[in-house]
Amino acid sequence: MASLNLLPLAIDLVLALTLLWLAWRALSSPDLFRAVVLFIALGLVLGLVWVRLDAVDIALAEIALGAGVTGALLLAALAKLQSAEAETADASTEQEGDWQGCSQALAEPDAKSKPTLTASATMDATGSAMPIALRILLALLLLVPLAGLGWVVWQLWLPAPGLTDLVAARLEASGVAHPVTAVLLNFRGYDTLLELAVLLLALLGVWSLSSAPHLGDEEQEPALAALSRLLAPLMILVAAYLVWVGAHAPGGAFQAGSVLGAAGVLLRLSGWRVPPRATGWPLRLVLVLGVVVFACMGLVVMAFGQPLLGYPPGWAKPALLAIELAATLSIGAILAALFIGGRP
Amino acid sequence: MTSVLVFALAGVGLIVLGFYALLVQRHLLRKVLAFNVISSGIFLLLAGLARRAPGAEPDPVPQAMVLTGIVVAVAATALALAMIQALRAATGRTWLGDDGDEE
Amino acid sequence: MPMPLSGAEWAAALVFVPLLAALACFLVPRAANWLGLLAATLILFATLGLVRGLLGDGPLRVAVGAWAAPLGIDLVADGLSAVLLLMTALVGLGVSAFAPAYFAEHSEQRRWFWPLWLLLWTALNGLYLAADLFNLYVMLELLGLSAAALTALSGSATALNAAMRYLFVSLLGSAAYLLGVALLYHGYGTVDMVLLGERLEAGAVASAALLAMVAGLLLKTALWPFHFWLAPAHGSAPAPVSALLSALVIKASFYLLLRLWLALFSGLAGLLPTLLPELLGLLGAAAILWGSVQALRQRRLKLLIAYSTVAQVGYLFLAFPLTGVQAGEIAWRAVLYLALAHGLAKAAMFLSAGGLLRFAGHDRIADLDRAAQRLPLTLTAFVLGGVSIMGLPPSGGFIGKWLLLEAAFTQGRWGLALVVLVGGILAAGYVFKVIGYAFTATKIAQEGEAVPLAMQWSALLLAFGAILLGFAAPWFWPLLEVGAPFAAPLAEIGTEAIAEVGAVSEAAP
Amino acid sequence: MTPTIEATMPANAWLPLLVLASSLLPGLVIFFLAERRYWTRTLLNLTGALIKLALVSAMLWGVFHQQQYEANLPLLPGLDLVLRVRPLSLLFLVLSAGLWLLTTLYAIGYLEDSPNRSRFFGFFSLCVTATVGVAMAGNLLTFLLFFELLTLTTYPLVVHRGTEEARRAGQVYLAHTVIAGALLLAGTVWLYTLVGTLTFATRGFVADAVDSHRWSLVAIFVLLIIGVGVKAALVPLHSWLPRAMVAPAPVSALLHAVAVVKAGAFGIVLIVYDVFGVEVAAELGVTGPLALVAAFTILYGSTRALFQDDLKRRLAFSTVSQVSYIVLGVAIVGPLATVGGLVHLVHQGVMKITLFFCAGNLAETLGIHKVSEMNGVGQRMPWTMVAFTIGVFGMIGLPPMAGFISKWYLGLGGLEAGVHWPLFVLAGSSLLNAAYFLPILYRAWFREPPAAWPEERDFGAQETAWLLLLPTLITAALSLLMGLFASMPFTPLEWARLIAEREFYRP
Amino acid sequence: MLISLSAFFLVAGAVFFLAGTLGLLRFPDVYTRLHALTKADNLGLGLMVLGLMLQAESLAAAGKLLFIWLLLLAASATAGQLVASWAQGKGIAPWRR
Repeated sequence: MASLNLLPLAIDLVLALTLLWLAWRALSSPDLFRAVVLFIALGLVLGLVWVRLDAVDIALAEIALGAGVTGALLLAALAKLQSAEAETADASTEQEGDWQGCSQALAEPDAKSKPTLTASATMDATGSAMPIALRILLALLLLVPLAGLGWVVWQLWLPAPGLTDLVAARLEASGVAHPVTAVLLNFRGYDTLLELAVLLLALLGVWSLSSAPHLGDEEQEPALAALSRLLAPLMILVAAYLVWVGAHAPGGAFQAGSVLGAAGVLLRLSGWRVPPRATGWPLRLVLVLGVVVFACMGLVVMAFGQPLLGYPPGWAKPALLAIELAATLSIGAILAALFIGGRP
Repeated sequence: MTSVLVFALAGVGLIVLGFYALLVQRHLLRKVLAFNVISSGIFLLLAGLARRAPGAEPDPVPQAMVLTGIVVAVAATALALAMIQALRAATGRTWLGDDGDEE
Repeated sequence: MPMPLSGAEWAAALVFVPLLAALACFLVPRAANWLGLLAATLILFATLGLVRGLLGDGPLRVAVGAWAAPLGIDLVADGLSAVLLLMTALVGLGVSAFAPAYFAEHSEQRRWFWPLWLLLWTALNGLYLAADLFNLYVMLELLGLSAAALTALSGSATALNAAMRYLFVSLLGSAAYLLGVALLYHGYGTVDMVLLGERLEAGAVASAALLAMVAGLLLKTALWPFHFWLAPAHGSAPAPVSALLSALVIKASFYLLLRLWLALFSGLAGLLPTLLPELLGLLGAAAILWGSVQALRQRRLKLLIAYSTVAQVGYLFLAFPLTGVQAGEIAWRAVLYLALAHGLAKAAMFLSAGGLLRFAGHDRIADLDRAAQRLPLTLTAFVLGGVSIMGLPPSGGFIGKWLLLEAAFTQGRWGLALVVLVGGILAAGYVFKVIGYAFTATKIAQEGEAVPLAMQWSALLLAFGAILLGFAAPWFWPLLEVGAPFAAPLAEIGTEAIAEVGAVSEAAP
Repeated sequence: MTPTIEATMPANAWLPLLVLASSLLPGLVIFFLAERRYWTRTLLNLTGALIKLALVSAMLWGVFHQQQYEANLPLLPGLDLVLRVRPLSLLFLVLSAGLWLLTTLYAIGYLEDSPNRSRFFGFFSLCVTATVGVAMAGNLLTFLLFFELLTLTTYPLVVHRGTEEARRAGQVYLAHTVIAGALLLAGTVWLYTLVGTLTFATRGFVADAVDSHRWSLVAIFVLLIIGVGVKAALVPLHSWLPRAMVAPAPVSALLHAVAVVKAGAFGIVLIVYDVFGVEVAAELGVTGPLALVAAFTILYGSTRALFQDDLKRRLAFSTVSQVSYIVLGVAIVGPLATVGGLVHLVHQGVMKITLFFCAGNLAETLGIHKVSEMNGVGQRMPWTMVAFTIGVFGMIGLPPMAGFISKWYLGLGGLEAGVHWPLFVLAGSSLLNAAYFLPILYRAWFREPPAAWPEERDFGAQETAWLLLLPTLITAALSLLMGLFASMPFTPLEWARLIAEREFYRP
Repeated sequence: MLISLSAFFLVAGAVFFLAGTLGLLRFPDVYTRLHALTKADNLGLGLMVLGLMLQAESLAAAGKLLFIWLLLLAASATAGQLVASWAQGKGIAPWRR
């Protein structure tokens, strides 16, 4: 039996070490493109870790949002920085026959003066502003919080009172059968409402930066167009499924929203545009719909003598469903808009 | 559940690693990566320890919090990336400059 | 007159009015000015309603949703929150009145200013009402992101650089705070402040959480030596944004620190909770001296005001070592009053700097060129704000300084008293440095651009507010007493309320 | 604790408030007046000044008949803003109200056609508001409040000219007064934490703490005296005063005779008599050193005045010297010295303002700023120089001028208290006064006038504008009359006696 | 029986993945690397899906697995095509010995 218990532990150890190794590589790689790819890999491994921790909701979110959306955002940002770089660098850089070569130029901020540089020189320019001695000192200093936090975690080892039982006891009244969704939308719905606001805020922030460039209009790839025609409806279907399944199993508005956002991005990449008529208030309406519906639901119940965001038992289920649908739509639109960047 | 401890400790490692990189790295994109690594470490700590009670269901409350946290981190990342691009467009730099007058 | 709405409803309005107004401003940019002003007025109204309720019925504690803590999220309001809400409402209204005229020539900036600012307001109000540590985290993030986006609003290279740094600082601060929340949850099984206050015990978990949270919040509050990001950010943002950042945003993280300290950590035994106040006091003293000297050295008006904020943040932390047995309550009141006065005064100063900047096209102090003649209202606003910052009577700053000195002298903390006095003298130095140049003529006589009266008067009224605070102290004491935030831990104030809400939620299913 | 002004406020509470309002409100309104609204502004100024004078006179009558005037406004827990009119307050009040009226008249004439008059008169009114506030302060907190307000409102007057020199003078002025203000605040708060009250009381309110906190009280005394001593221009805290001469003449007149310097001296009176109580202060051993500082200031100021060619600077050092007579009178423990010090508060004000008015007339009419330019000016401007001569005789202390009365009582007071050295100080100072003033008179009356004055303005048949001459003559006449009729009721001397009798030495 | 068959498919899939990864690391240019990624990995994934389908609890679950594989085929084919055409657009010549 002992060996059987050790195997999962060994897997977990390997996973944990992989996490740390990937993180280290992602943060120290001299090549930015590689760093981003390693970071995405880190997100995927984290997804596995979440599965190992029985947190399937988080695993889904991690892969869809943490690795997927963040990764896509990072890559898009990199591409935009790169294209800006290519303009300034006079595009005369010798291209190596290597897919890493292209990212080298953007890893090198001083490309204007020094168009070609070896990886080690790149490291100096982009790496750290700190002298090595200071870095070592910092690393040594950081051993203190490392050890301290580790020790505290060790102290937390004994199970403490959580809220598992309380959630289970009130699950019935929450309107959904899946505990995480119940917490997210009902017990701590106030947080989720504000979290939606944060997401919208990020988009407002991005749009307020006037100089943020649009995603470039690349030439059409027929294969991509074909794939997106195939995938887009499917993704919408998947998103709907995720919303629906969220009521009793892992899934929900955020995961669904990110799938929807991905669909939007894909459509956009394959040449589809939001019709100009709809880029004004109709688009904005879609963007704010989630927060508006959520907030109004929360306020409307007050008129019926309920507390803020307190849904009467019978009404909880439809209310939450409406909120989730609106939220999914908004999240999808916001994520796609974030990826595309620039103002409509 | 020893593996919970392993992951929680890995989370601590990620936090410290990310913090180090946030201070040491100059390129803003790397700082964004570092911030995301820190967040992931905290999430591991927060939701990882929710699995402590052996055999029982994991505590859904920290899980929901982590979900919220992930969304917030995505939002922050998006804003940071857009700001990097704007800074790049305005100054040609992808790292933080001194605070002197640049106009 | 019977109360039209209950406390819970006022509290809900305080969060939802700015939130929905932000969305409305985003949806209909053309009406943003009016929507924003309407929202600002409504918020002030709601704040007054809440304050009235608090004075009548005592501290407020309501559950959001049908779920009381620990399962759900609770909102609380006591004297401490009420004072900060009131400050936010007043400054917010002032800035909202200033903004339309200021942004009249920058319609693109205006378009984003309103939704971002109203979201910032949502975060501020939500933060002052929150009793749930994780909810506070979400509020902090909402606050930090909107503040950073607002900082970058002008789009200048300096502003973008400062905003970028501010964003990272803010994110790192929230992350550290969240780490503390994670540790506390797993140590004690709840994120509700009241319950945590009851359960918390001295030990490794509490100490680590305390350290992480304090470090994160100090970073956000820009206490020396974490002040490095503040001056460029506050100095390069558009004037109304600078006013918001300096007057309000800094206070939010300070409030949270104070609240955590009062509700959770101050009662703990052990070395760390004993040493920390002394350390904070020391850093505060350093901030006062350093910030003031830096302010004196600045050549540009907005940077001068920004460094003055660095110094004024220091005052807020001087109270921590003064809250021993004797006169502890006085020190807290002093700090709260200082925070309140600083909010109004600093907003007035930044807004008047915005007026001078509009008029002259620059903010070089030595070239102000007879601003005293040409913009008397704006300069008066600056001076009156400065009077409060210096702590001269009669002003809110004076009352705060007096109480702080009283606490320091009562406890024989001569060093702290000296720092308070020296800080006041230095503040006079940098305020009058500006005023002196405003009376003299420069070599290049400038013909300035007209400054709309709305800009001048909103600054002036805020400054009057800071001065009038000097006479309003007796009105504030009863409000501060509500819930006795400084006397008893939060845990004791709401137990009845919890019992009630608990009963409700028992009955609900 | 109901934080409202008590509903049953007696009618007498309104008078102190009205006295404040009579200059505060016109001041605030004047700020918003356009430059060209000359008559509105003048009307407001004079109405305010006249109303104030009337109110003060009414209270003078009332206090003489043992009426109480008091207004309260809660400011801090346990600490109110208190305006209380006592005989001592009235001494200063009458001085301020009377001289404000005259200075306003003078300033209207002096600043004719110069820019920023609305700003000037606005701050001028606020400045007087602060001064009467200082006069009516019922506790140390109120005193502190108005004292600091005085700093704030005089600063714009000092830098009014808007030149670089004015800016620097303003900086020096502020550096002194702000640091002093901080010390005053420190002393006040410290005192409050020791004794738990700040309300001025006859014979002081710190007696209970003497045994337990002797050295703390000494330290507080030093803090408070330095705090107010800067404005009273005690050496070595005086250096702002000569520099502030860059301000327009009415401002100098106001600073020296009524507002700033006098508020400082008044503050010393309050601290010694009403905070510590003169017996307690003597017991603490702090009056002796204070007297020495005052004596040194008297001699130092006079000596420095000898070497000033600039007329206003010479007058400024004379002020440094003369104000310390008041301090000396306070620091010598005895009723007669008290009377001498207090009466000098008024006498010095009236005489010094005369001299400054004259200096202003000379500068405005003939462009004369230096003593060396005053040859034969008596022929060109006889009335002005008659006033100047009266003022100078008063300063030297010749009988029957007002200054003689002061010095007489001071000397008697010293003898009564059993100390003789004040006599020598007074004698020495009088000699020095003569030494720096009489040459001016000689030049003005007996030297030949130059062919052309530095910058002459033509006023037709008159020697100068009547608005400049009238106040000068009135104050000159007053300083003569106050000496001549010193023993009549309601003269400064009689009132000072009343104060000494009622407040300080009642067994 | 079903278990061991499933295990066989899984192991076989893993072997193909390993080969694909080796190819990615060792092949000399972008086209040959694409070759390793798309062909070997897709086959490896297919085998794994097959192995997992044998263990699936229901037909629906098995269908989902198959569906995932099909989607991935389409995606990797498109991605491969995109990368290759991008490389060609950059003028990167195929590797020759």
